Amino acid sequence: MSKSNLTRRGVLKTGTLAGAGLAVPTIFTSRAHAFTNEPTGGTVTLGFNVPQTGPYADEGADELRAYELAVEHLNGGGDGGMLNTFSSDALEGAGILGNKVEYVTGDTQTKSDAARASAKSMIEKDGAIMITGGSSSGVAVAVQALCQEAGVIFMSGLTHSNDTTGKDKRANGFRHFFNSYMSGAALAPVLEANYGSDRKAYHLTADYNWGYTTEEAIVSSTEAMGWETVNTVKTPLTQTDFSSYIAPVLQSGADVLVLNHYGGNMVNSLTNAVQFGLRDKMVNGKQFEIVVPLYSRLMARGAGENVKGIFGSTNWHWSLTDAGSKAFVKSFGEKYGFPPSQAAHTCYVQTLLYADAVQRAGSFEPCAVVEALEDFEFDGLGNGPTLYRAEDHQCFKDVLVVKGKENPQSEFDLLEIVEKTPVEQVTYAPDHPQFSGGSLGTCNNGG
Amino acid sequence: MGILEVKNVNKRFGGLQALGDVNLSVAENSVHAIIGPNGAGKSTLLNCLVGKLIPDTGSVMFDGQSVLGRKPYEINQMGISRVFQTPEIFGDLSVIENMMIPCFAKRDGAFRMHAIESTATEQEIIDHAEQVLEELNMADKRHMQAAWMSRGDKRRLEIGMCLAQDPKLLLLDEPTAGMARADTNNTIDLLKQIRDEGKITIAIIEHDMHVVFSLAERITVLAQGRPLVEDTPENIKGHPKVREAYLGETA
Amino acid sequence: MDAIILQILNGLDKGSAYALIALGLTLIFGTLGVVNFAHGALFMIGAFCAVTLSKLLNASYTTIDETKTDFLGNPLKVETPYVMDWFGPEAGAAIIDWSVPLAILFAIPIMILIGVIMERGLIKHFYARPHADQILVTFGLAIVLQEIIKYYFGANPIPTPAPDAFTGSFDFGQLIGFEANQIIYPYWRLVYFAFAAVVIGAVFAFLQFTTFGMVVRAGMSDRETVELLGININRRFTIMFGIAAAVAGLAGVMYVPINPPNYHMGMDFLVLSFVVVVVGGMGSLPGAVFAGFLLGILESFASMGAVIDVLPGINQIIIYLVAIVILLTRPRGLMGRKGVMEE
Amino acid sequence: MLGLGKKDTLLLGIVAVLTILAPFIFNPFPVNSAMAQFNAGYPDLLQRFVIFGIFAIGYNLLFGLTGYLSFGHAAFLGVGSYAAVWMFKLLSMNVIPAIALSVLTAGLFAVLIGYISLRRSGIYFAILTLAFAQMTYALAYSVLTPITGGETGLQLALSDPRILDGAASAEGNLPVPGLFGLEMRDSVQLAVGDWLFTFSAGYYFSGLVMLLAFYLAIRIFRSPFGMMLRAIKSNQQRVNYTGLNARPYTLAAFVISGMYAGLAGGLMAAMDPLAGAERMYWTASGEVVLMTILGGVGTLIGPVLGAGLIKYMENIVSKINSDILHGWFAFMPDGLEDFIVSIIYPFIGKGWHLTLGIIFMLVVIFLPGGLVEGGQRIARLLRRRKSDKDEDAGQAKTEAAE
Repeated sequence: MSKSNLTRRGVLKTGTLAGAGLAVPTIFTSRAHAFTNEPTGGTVTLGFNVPQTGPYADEGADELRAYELAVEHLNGGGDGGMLNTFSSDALEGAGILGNKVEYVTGDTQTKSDAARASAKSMIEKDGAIMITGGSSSGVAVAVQALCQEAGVIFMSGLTHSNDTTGKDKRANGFRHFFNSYMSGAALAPVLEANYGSDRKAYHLTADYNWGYTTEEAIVSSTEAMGWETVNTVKTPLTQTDFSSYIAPVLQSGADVLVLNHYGGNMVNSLTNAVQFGLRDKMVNGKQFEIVVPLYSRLMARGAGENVKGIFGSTNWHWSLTDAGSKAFVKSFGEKYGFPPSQAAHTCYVQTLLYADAVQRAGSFEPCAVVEALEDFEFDGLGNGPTLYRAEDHQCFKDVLVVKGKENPQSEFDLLEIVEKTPVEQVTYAPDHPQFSGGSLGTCNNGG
Repeated sequence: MGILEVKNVNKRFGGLQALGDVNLSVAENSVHAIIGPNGAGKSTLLNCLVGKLIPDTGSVMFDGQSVLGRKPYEINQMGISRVFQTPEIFGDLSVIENMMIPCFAKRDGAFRMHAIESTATEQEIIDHAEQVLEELNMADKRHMQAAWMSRGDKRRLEIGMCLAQDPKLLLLDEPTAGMARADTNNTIDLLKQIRDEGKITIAIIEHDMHVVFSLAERITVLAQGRPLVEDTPENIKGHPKVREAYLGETA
Repeated sequence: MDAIILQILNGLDKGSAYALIALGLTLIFGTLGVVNFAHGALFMIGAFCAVTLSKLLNASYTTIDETKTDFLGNPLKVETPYVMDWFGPEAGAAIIDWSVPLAILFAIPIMILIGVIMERGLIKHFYARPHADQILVTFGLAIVLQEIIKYYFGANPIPTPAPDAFTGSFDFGQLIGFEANQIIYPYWRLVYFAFAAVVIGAVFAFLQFTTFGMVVRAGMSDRETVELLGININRRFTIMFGIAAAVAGLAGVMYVPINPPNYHMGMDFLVLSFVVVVVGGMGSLPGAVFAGFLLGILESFASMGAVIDVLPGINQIIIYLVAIVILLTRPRGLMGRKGVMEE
Repeated sequence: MLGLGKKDTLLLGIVAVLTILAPFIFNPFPVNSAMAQFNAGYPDLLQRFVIFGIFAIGYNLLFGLTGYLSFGHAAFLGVGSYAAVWMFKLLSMNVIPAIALSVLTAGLFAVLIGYISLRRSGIYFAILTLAFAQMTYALAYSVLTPITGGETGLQLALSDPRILDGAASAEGNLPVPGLFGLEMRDSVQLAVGDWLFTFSAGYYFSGLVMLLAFYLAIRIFRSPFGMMLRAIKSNQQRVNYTGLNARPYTLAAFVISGMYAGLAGGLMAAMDPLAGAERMYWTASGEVVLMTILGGVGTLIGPVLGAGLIKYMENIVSKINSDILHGWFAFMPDGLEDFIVSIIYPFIGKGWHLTLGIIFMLVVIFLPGGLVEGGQRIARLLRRRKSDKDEDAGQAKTEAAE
């Protein structure tokens, strides 16, 4: 009995060896490819790199939902969402260039190292041709640089720092989300209209790159309309209790507090500021006000009632009533039961934009895609007419100024749109000082 | 002039005079015992000798040099080895390794960065360690982990580790405390053997009179931090002051 | 002057959170000799007790309001909490409003239970193991606990406000003769400070004046003797672990209105509270409390604009700097006993 | 051989063979099979295995030998990375000077921190190292942004001077770290049937460095110096009273281990020229403790195994999403499939931290010697079974002879 068993195993072994011999090992260097991860076999793989652990995990989960929805729509499933409202009609719901869209996911942990490791594994192991996602500028800049080196396209997710399309811009990277400069430019007129041009502002700023660029943008645009900046104080990223930073605000004689914070920092500093009763105070004969330059609905939820009446800016909001937004909210809401966040929106749109560019270019080759995206004008994706500027790969579109809603009807109904600042007001020259340094370089096909 | 000279040493802990004007002279190659009831200051004195405590006043000279202000390892390098009340050995290491470490310390001094050489090629060290183990009749245990040995064997090993350094002075702090009778006798035999070779000075602090009287050549009695008497064992035995100090305490 | 008073106030407040956590840590270390890295997780679980109670009180049934629509254009679903039905809208709303203080009652038994289970189920087996093993196993436990909380509550912070009566702030400066708006202070933070003082006082009184406490204190200094006296010190130590867990939990419950809780708040506090314990001196209860307040106040001062201008980044590192200086000049911390944790 | 004993030579040989064959060993599944998800033989992860292996080997030289629990070792890794990237920016894209500088910088940094921290032991030492590392992290993330790049990390730019490599340019692509013309990202692929294997220059370079580091660690373990360190761990009192000054020994161990961390950091930058502050955060220091303990503290090979396990979980297990799970269990009836997926799902993908925490606790509770102890137990079990069998076989033979 045991003998026959042995024999059979022996046969199997020889069989494998012979098979390997027949297959003739094909040795080639990776340079033999026309470009990195050229799709073969009728499918194309996209890499969705979002925070799944760590403090931004919920935002990452929402991004992932949007990506799954986008893939469904690209492959012709569901109701098609924004494909029906998109001004370009290159996409037909039959995948990309006839290739079925598949995807892999990874965890950035909101750490540049982990994000790069995850992106690399998608590129090297899973053959992803495009990487997208992320929930912070540190990660976006790090992964964008990686994609440039590897020769794949990077369509950034939520990243608001000027640097992403400023000093750290890359030819293979594209940003649909708006940035600190735009927030400042959009907010300033609304703040002037509501709070007047004679105000004294006190800034609390998260002590890292994004905080610096946001502070700079808000300070310069508010000072341009006549506000005075009383003080700017940096707060550590790991700070949880902001009381010792907020308490001195009133002593300084300021009548506006600007919180250049995001995520958990924003939730805590805003909660603390309201706790200290700043908004009930009258200073210099005026009502004391708080401003949060970058709003995120997911995070605003964490601050609860404290957001009421507070101005900020956002890239997109589900209550927009244009056809594109309505179509997206409908398909997202029907699939998941609640409205999408701005992070979900930008991720969905980025995926569509990439697919469309490939379709129009007729090739997955990164340089061809870059060419198709540069100076591409489109509409119907929720932000009105939009331009992907060639000089810095930044999208230019209207910016929403929002306010915490006084009487929310549901747990999602936290913000109301105050103003749609037109694109002309937030456009800047590519060599604007806040974006200086760095260069795109040339697109990289890898290979 | 003895090899160890303690002069007018005082040590106070807060309100407690732990040592008061202690004078002690230990002759070279003799066995000198320090006895006294609990709280007499024996351990404090010992700690002053090895650098763990610094006396408030007075001097401690060893081999013509002051030990005061020196760290324990420096004092050891001067030639004083110490045996603890509970055996202090390297429990995680094997017996032979335990023995090699003092050999290295003897040869290489307090620190030497020999990080690339293999211990396996340090033949002279190994030979020396093996030889000491032979003398202790422990050669068969050389690869045993030291922590797993009996208490008596640990004590033997610890004394052996001190001997491996060829110290000039061996300090023993109650070497048989808490030991079974058989182990105590083994230890006494070992110490007698060392004494009879006559190459090392031994200072011993002890509670157990049996041990003291079978080993010591001179005895100092401490009471309440002060030296009471110093004499030969025979004279100490019948000394009235000693009886008084030990009343109800004699082992 | 007013700026300094203000920062002392802030420091007291921050310090009371540090002191409460450090007190529990020290109780566990002093009685059981265990270094508990999961202590931050206990603080976090306490906070989520408050969240859970608030969610329970808000448990609702759904009715459909045909007159309004939701974001998809469907009729709006209106949720009404059951308590509003049971106690009437006003009393119901008041109960929900007071959910955080109510959570104290809810959290005490839960935290004691968790503490006892932890001690009997896990820590007990680590008394004889090296401190490094204790640190590591409790560190692993902390990761597991926080991931479980994240699985059920998500990663985002969850707003859990204080009762309406305690929102807002009062002008402390005017009270002591300064101009208006110079020194303002939120009511809830005063409540937190008072609460911390009561809890700390209660723990000390308990240890000082009860026989139970006396035995435990005796056990802290000499475990063997107490055991020789035939007292079952183990059972008492288990209870002490439960109490320490409850202290950490209560610190967490009352903390939620100050900052909305999230799953990693325990880890945020953990490193800090260890620094506090070490600065105070391992195993010293008064040391832990004192160091908690000291570091809280120093941290507040370091965040003053005038200080940062002179020493940029000092607010980032002050706590660690203090820890280093104290450990180098006073090796056993401010009030530590000799020889603790040095093997 | 090589100045090693027989057993150590064998161990080194096995590790060397495994390192060389790793691209095969970690890619056991054909590219298009469902199991391809578990393949780990791609360059980036293989590089991480060996780099974190070096980090953990070095950490073990301190913690495993002397018993000093440092909670701030990631700082040296971070400092090493920064040094390497600065070298790329200023001098040359050659990895040799970059790595040399990272080892040196980390070493100097370790002398400073070690000299102060080693004045205390036990948990006080742990807190001191933690405090230093946290300070380094906090400053690197914020006020030192001009040197460290802050949040976005220190990166190469087209306009960097790179004195040895020639003039900077504003156009084109960033240069790639290399070794005298061999680019670290170069790779060769081998397709055998459905299998695809990638051999990357960067991996083999790091692998070689790891083997050297491993070899050096064996030598240190077996040296008188290593013996002194173990003696310090076992009984510091006895060390002092044996005429040995423990301080320089522990400081030397601390610095060597810091240099290993710097080497790992430099290699990380060489494989991927970016250095971020968060690789110095205290949880990163905690991670290397986890690696060492998981693998087996104080053993030679343990830390490498632990590093491999954690990096595997971080990169492979975390990528399994619910879609993939549903794909695996698609053959089951719908209800059962959903049920199974809902049970497994919390532990994989985004739940990988939970699994890691549980594994870690189980190891600390039941296997204080880590995976190495686990392996030894299994080996002992097998040996016992085998010897039983041999006995049986012997008996059978005797019977046959009769």
